[in-house]
Amino acid sequence: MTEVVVPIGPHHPALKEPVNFKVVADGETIVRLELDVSYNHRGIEKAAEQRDFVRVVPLLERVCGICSHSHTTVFVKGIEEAMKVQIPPRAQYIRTIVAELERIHSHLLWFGVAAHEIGFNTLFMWTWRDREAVQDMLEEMTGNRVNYGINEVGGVRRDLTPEQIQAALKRLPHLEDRIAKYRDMVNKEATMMIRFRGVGKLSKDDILKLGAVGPTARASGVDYDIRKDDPYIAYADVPWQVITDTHGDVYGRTLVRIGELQQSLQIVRYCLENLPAGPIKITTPRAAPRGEILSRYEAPRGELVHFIRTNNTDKVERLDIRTPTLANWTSVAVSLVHQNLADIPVIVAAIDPCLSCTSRITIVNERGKKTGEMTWDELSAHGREFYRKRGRA
Amino acid sequence: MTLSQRLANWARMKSPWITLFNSGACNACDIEVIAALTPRFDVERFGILAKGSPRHADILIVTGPVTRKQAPRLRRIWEQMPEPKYVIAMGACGAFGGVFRGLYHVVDGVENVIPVDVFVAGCPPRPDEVINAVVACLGLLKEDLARGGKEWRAKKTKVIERVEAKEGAQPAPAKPSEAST
Amino acid sequence: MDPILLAVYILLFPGFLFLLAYAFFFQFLDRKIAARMQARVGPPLLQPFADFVKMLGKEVIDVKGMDRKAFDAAPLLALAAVMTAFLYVPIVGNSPLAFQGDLILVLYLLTLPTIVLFLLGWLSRNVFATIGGVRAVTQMFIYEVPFFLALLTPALMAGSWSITDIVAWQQSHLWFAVLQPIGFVVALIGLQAKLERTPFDIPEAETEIVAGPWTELTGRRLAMMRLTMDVSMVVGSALVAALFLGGPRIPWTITPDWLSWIVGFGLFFVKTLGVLLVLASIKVATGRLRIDQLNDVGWKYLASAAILQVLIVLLMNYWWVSA
Amino acid sequence: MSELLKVEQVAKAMEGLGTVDAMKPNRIRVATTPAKVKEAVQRALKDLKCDHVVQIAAVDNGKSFELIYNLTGPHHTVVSILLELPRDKPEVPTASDLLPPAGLYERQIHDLLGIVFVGHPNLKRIILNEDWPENEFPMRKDWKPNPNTFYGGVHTEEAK
Repeated sequence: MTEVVVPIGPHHPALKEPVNFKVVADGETIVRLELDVSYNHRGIEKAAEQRDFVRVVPLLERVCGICSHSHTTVFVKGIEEAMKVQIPPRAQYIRTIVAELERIHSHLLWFGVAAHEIGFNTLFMWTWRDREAVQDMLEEMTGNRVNYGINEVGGVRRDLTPEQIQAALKRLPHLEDRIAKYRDMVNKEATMMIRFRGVGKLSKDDILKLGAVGPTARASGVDYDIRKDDPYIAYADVPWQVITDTHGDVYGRTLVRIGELQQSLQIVRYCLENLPAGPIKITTPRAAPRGEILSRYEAPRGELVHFIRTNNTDKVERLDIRTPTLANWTSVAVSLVHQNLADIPVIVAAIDPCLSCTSRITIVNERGKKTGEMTWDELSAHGREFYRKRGRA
Repeated sequence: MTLSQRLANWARMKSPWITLFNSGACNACDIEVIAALTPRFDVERFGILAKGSPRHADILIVTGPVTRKQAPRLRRIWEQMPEPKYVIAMGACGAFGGVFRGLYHVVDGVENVIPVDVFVAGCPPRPDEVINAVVACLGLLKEDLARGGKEWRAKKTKVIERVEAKEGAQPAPAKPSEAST
Repeated sequence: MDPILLAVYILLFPGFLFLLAYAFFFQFLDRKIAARMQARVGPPLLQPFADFVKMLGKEVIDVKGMDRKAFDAAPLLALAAVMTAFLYVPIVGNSPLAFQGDLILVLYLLTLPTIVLFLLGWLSRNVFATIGGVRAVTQMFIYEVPFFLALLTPALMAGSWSITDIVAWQQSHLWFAVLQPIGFVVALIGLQAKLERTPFDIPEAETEIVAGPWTELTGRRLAMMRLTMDVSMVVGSALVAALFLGGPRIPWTITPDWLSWIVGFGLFFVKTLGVLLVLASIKVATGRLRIDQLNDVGWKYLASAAILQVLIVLLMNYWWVSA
Repeated sequence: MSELLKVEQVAKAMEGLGTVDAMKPNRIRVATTPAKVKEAVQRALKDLKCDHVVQIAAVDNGKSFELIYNLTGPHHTVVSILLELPRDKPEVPTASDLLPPAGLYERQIHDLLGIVFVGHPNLKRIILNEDWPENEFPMRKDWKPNPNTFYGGVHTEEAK
């Protein structure tokens, strides 16, 4: 079968995100793959340098619609650290609640989209229906279903009333048994097992070598979780533990995400039940002293890093955002070679790419079959050396 | 209007098929459009189906401020769609670029790339507002069919441009305007 | 039958007009069942008809360098093939056009849409469509053999190649669904694969290759091809109902002629809806297989089950019928 | 979970490469020169058991460019390697052979700031669109979008 170049995306029903794969497939197996994701670059970092701390938060809220709270929390936490200011515990708890609710809705969303990738639409409909309960909670607490806008430098903008807390607590049990149902469905349902097991497998040292983060890394046994390694807001005093798995394939990542869903529900329940009293924000100075902060945060997709350089004005001198999906692209590109054409959406969905966070391109070329002129790239250099070693090992 | 004409109009009103195009959005609008397909809002009861290929779709929902790289692709997707087609620009980004207006890699709004029929307010608009936008598109479809095609709408907007030209207001520049401080 | 009654039979009642209406009703029911199972409300009754008329009214786009005539003719060919197949399936009593071997003709006519899909994929000069077309044919090779075996074993036991005779045979014996359960299951799975529904909708895999062979179809071509798929769903389930569930006949005969027709039609209606319910729940309950996984499943399980069923039937024929 | 690295440990591993100072209990910075960056990264990977590159940050502070390589490992301490590059000829040897994900981060920095990574196998455009004019680096402090160059997107007359 001759080589066929299949362009998938940027307009593609499976990937709700503008990513473009130029896949050279021999029959059904992928020989070479070009992944172009730079459709979403908007120049946010440049704009952030021209906005003061009050006006930059709405901009950072919209770096990515699904993990919007992550970007504002990591930025605001960094600025508060630069100003050496401590926000009241109630604000920290409220931030944790909204952060974990965002993780729940993001993981449920991912689970539905992953099921949709393999054509299993029923699970897509069910998970997104349960996600509506989380959206209602978020809407009651923060006023908006997505892009909550609850963070600001020095604390939180809205307080939680007792009725909201009771309403949220009433919804948690239903979510808990739904997620328990999904957990054993993943282990029992035949087509999901066939399509998820052994697909896009990455061993532990692959992950460490390729720098993958978040559930993708934890599914191969790497137990990096910023909430544990470098605790921030209220994670230090909330009882929870890191979920890891050893399968390393799409199935393993699904299990890790379902485990994290259950952990997040526990955290939200704990924070709601013993929400400390007190003010929800403090007045902060207009300008941040000169300094350099590396603010890290565990977004639903992995480790999100904001590098903030402040120069005692009310604007940021430099904001460098490294998003979790950017770190995961290298590993997904390498794991895609040799897989089937039909597996691309599943494997890519497995890292739950949030394209609006990242916009980068990787080219992976597996030296096996030479297809026309060789495209130059550091990953192909890495890919060749990686596969030659694997071939010999 | 002959019977077959009425039947065709009835059928077009009853089965608007949509396709979604993410032109560099923060994908909050995308998940709200997809949420409209799911059980709570369930657009299939109005006959609305989300189709993969632009060839099968009647309404193109564009989310996000069109980034410079996505603009030519958006243009090509729009041209691939068969006639009676309509475009919905989602949220503040679709209208004028929203919070990303003036950034160096953004073309400030869907209007500068393809003609837009319906704008939806909100950031992101709620799923029921998305359904409302599709219904508004159907309203436009009904009027277009009654007056034979889209030309009558062009005349109406012509008036606005003339008024604007008189007052010397500068139409939205496609070039990157000075990054707003 | 005198020609006028035959013409009415073919064109109006159990013929084309009824078939089109029933096909739309089937699509509505299928989408409604699937929606209700997914906790959704599902489309209104006339939705498939509205979709069909709207698609007819859409602009037809021809890809540059495409063979227009062939691209127009292919959907019509598939539709014609599938509609003629419907005439040989007994609906109201025995079908007037029955002859020895009409089962083989119906099976042949039912495979034409898949070949037309491959042709469409090849003609539309689009890489997604070509891959979709290739997948459609690969999938056909996988499920066709077990599907034919499963549908031919009733003929073996009933001793005749005409569907009407098989239905008549079942009137005096047990239904084949009871006598040949393995064949019944293989036939249902084969039908699901032939109609390219979810566990087997690999050619039209919406999430991988946009819409497979359907990508470049627009306007009336899309309408015709969509209608072909609905009609083949009706014909397929009617065929399985006739061969395995006893068709429109009940064991004891009813004296007045017109009453037995009505009861026959009622039975046909109930049995085909039963088959549709099974197909819809399979579609809702499973995800999509990959083409190579389908290859293993198809040859390992489906084919061996069908062959086992043939062996059992031959043994039963040897002992039971001759004794 | 193994406890944090001490400043002395990092100083011992990195002696001869540059000054070491602890910004925070779990973040230690090593200021070094572009020539020794490969050596510093290698030592961080081997002696300090870092196995995960958190981020490569690039800053244009008006006078010169700064590159900060942040690495971490099971000890959960971030080892930051800081370098200063002259504004006229910003060149630094690539770290993508030691850290595969660095390949991406370096290409993004090259696109936005114009820092050349010597030895990088494929320093092609990664983040800006195809018809963005060559050697215009948007993240530089002195860059302003001048109205009459075409930065990509659709030509205005085609859009109407």
